[in-house]
Amino acid sequence: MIKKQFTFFDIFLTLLAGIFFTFILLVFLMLFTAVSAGQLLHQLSSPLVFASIRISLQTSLIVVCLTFIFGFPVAYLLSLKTFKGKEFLDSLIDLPIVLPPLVSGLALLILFGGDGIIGKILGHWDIRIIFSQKGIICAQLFVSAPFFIKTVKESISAIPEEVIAASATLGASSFYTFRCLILPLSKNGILAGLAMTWTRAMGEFGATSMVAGCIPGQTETMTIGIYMNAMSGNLEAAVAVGIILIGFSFISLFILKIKFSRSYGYHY
Amino acid sequence: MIKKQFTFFDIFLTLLAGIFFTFILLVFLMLFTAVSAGQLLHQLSSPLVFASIRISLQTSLIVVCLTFIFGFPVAYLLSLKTFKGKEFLDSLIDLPIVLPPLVSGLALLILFGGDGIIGKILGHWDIRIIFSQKGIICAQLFVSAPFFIKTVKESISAIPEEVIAASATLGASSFYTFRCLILPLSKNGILAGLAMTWTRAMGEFGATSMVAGCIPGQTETMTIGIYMNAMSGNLEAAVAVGIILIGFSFISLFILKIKFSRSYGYHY
Amino acid sequence: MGIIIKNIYKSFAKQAVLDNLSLTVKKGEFHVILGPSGEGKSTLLGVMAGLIQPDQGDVYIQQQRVNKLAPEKRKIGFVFQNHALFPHLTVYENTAYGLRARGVNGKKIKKIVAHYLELVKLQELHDRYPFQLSGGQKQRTAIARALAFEPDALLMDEPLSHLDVLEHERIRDELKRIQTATQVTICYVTHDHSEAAALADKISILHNGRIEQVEQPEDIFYHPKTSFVAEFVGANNIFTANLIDVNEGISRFRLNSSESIAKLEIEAKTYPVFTRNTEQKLCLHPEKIAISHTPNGKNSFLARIIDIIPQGAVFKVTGEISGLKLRAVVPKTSFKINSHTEKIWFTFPPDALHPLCGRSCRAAIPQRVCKNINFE
Amino acid sequence: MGIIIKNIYKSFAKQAVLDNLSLTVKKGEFHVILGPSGEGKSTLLGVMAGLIQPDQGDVYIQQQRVNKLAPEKRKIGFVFQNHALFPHLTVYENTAYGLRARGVNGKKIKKIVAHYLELVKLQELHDRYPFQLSGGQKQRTAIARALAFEPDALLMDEPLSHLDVLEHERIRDELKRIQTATQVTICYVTHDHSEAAALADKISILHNGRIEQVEQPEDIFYHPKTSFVAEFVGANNIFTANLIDVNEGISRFRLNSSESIAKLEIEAKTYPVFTRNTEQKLCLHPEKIAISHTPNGKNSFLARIIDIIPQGAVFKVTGEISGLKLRAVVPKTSFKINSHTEKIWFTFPPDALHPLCGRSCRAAIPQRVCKNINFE
Repeated sequence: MIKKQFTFFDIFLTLLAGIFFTFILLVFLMLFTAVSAGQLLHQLSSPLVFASIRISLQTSLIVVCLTFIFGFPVAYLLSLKTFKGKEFLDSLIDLPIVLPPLVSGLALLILFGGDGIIGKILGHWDIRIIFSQKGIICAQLFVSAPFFIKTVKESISAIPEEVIAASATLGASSFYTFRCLILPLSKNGILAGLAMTWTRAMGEFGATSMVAGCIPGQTETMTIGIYMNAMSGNLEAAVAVGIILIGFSFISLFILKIKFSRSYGYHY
Repeated sequence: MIKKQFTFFDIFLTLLAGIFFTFILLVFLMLFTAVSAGQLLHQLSSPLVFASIRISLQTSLIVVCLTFIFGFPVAYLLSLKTFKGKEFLDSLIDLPIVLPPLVSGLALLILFGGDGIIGKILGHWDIRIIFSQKGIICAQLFVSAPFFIKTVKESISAIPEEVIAASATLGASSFYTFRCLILPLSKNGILAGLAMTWTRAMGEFGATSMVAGCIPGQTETMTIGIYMNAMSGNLEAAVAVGIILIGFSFISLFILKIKFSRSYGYHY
Repeated sequence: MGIIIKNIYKSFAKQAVLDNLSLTVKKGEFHVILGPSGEGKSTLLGVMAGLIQPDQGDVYIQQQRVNKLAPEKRKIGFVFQNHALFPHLTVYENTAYGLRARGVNGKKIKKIVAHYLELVKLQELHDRYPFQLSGGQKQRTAIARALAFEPDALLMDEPLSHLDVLEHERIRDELKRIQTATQVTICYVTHDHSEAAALADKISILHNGRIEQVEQPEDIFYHPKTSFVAEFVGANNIFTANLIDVNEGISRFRLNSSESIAKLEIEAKTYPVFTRNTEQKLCLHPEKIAISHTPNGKNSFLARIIDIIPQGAVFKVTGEISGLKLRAVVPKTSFKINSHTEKIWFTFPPDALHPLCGRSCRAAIPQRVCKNINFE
Repeated sequence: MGIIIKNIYKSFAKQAVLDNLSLTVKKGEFHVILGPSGEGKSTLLGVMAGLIQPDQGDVYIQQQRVNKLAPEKRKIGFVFQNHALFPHLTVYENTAYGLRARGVNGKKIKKIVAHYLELVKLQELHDRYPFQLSGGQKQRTAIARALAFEPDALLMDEPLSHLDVLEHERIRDELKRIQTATQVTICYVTHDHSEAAALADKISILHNGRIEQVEQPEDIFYHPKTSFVAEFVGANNIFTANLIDVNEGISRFRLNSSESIAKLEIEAKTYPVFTRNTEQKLCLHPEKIAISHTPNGKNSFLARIIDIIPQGAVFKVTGEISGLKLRAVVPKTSFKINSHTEKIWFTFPPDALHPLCGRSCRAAIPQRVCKNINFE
């Protein structure tokens, strides 16, 4: 478009937008001014902080694996098959996204608790989910898998119907089509979905804190660590862990951006 | 497609998907079995529960208004204007989505705290943000406004370039184009975005709990109430508030579905 | 024995798209299904390929009933409007896809693919990806891919509609050459009658969910049997007239008053279907009208010129004879334009006119009855 | 004085799209810019309308320099390829949009909109929404909308390319009628030469970012000046030959060996540009070749028939004369097909040939030099 003088209307909008951007930027920068590099290193050398990083990585990576194993079939069926009740199952996937994580955590607590349906059954074999890393994994899986499913579903649905029909008319079985067409064409969506799931699992607090409690060195994830430290007034420790967590998020965001920029354009 | 016998591959995928769906459905149903209708009513008549609902509604509705006032200009500028640094501002909007809410809350705590940049300034006029409803509003705005912005941005970007160019060649000023073209065509996106923001603000826990503390009757929102009750072993009260919260989420989800199903197809 | 479609019904959202449609595509034939957009041409191809399940009716391929057969078991090649190439595979790999999926061994694949890439003249581009190809090259790849596994028939869904004018013509001629070389059975769908004329051995006109006329191109264009076919293929001078006299094989008609102010009379060769006192629709192809500065025998009328459009080697001239519009297509060589000419003589021989089936054909009478009327 | 474009440059991603392009569209003229897809035709329209800022150069509308003027200040109507109707407004409201935006009063709007809806024959559909319209009706609405505020000129970007064949022809004829009725200046962009032939008062050929030839349709089609124009408009018999003799206004040429095995000799009317010992490109329009069963004077060659394609009122016949391919377009009336005919005589008069500018024209010499060569 031809560049033109900004109208009053444009200036008004720019002003409002400017206030908002300043707010977001200020909040973000605040984290990095609150703690010096020396303090940061000092905090990181504490065994409790180190343990919480280990627990977070451990649980979230298991969650990523489980998400792929259970989530991919869901995305595949929802995007390519037609069957009765498909719309219902589709809404079911939205449920963990719409529910506040805290409420999801509460429901998990009841389900796996000593009096819960599954809690009772597992109790017979002496398996405890609540206040253990297994509980953390369940909570994170529940809360973050839908993001993976939605991303992959979208990326499979983006493959034009004719392309899949072409594969069938060329004599490809549904497994051959899956292996040689669906999988390579949705690869980027899968990777992006996994990155999102991982970030979400690492940063999850509401559901995790409900199910896991906070046994230092055992169920204290990074987010729980931040909360505990902040509540007990140890802001420096909280910020130090927060910065590490942001670091992980950014790495994952970076992968996501790269992967999505290289996706296929079907209408070339 | 012609219906055909399910292959082994399809059965395998269906099995995995089935496990996942059962898990989600079980967790959700758990909430409604944990408390009877009588207990639910009893809990709701408690003045503290009632107060937390009032606080949640009050703060979240203010957040929705502020989101529209500040968020719409941002979405408008990012989707229609080209300027230097646009990509940077675009990523800045992703920041509150990528950051764990807990970490955002921590940053807000530092910013508005007695020693924070803004906290100090506001302190001179005796304005307290931390541990007040103002803090809750700031936290929810930071965390949920980006969802509105992204939805509206997408819905404005979906208006084909030629349609906007057509308006210009017909002699419409940028304000006329805004009022008679952009606004009516992005109406559904705006409503959907507001519904999402509201749901998110109501269900927010991490950032809110950091900034607000939990002063019953003053800063105890529904989510904070759930956490406090669950932690102190009062599961019934927690579930009761949780069910109300779910009710609100579903109303909002319903609005969202209806609005999005009626959006314009540009490539008719 | 090619493809046989018997009494197919298919509705979407309670709207009948294919309505008791039957069709035979013979082995080795280039069969074009011609019809307006959105009248179920693609649906028909989908039914043949097994991509769409008809509500009722049978599909036979090479004399085998394939109603329950999945598309991957049918040995039918399909070329889509949007080519539908696999974006992550090269031209070579796209072409080899059908062979690999069938487990053909590597050495044989190499030979077959090379052969078909040569046929469509893409040998040199074998390692390009679809996004690196022009529209025409993409469509060539799609053709090679569909031919490579040596299907029983090739279905093509408006494969040229997204190409620009130059590529359109080039690929069209290539396609005709490829069909002549391979003798593959082709069932080709289009809404463009000049495309159909250039390609078809046989043309079926699809309208309102059924086949309205099946014939060789010449017959479709110069002897359409219904008003719809006549309008659609451009034989768009249609008169409603009453027989007033028959004399030595020549019938005299008077045009209905709705057509022109003066009650014009025209002469036509007599057909067995002509009867007195019933309205008869007559069709006159624009190419059968001659134009001259002086009257020229029977059926010669002085017309006011409304419009002259040059089009390649011909002029499309529209003239008006007391309210009746006549459209003529005349070679440029036979007619000198002159901006001062206001009136000119339109002439057509009696045997240029032929009767149309009338309104009733399409609506109620099944297709067969209409076909059996003895026209000539 | 219409629209004047002077020395416009525009690149995208360092790729020059418009390269020192100049063009004059006279007031009241139907000016068609014809060129292949993706060669900057839309960019050129965008520059005229103010939607795209050129890197360099000037745009004048009605003698006013408008380089810095925003599109909404230019009084230029624009009809887009995808019609770009406002989906939330009715046909009436779409048409009224430009008037309302300009603050015209309600009563006047009603009158003007009614007038233009009548012009495009949409009075009855005035309260329909775009999604309820056919492709042709949408494009009519877009035309009414662009005309309603009485712009200085109307720019049209391939407005017919998304219509099906029947609607295409109908809207094209309507458009010509509307332009004749309103005398509005139209600058129309297309890649389809038959569309250009039917519509244009004047045609500009756009190629490689500049205008290669500007002339009336007849001259563009029968006297293309460069190989590119010749190929593009279908005058696709191009010979490379050397002058061997000049005699009484007739020049004898010998074809280069790259064209045919036997060194054929042809005779052409003499043009001033002909010189001995330099290669000359000669162009022969397919419509100027006659076909006969016996030789017929000068430039008569016996050709083996390669291909015959029927197309409306003509046949496109391709023949081969010892390696040289000749394409002829002959009226069906002048030529009886016979499947047994294998060889036939191709004849063209010496004045059917004319010289092309040669390769150098497009590459280095600016447009003006090429235009000044005295052809006739």
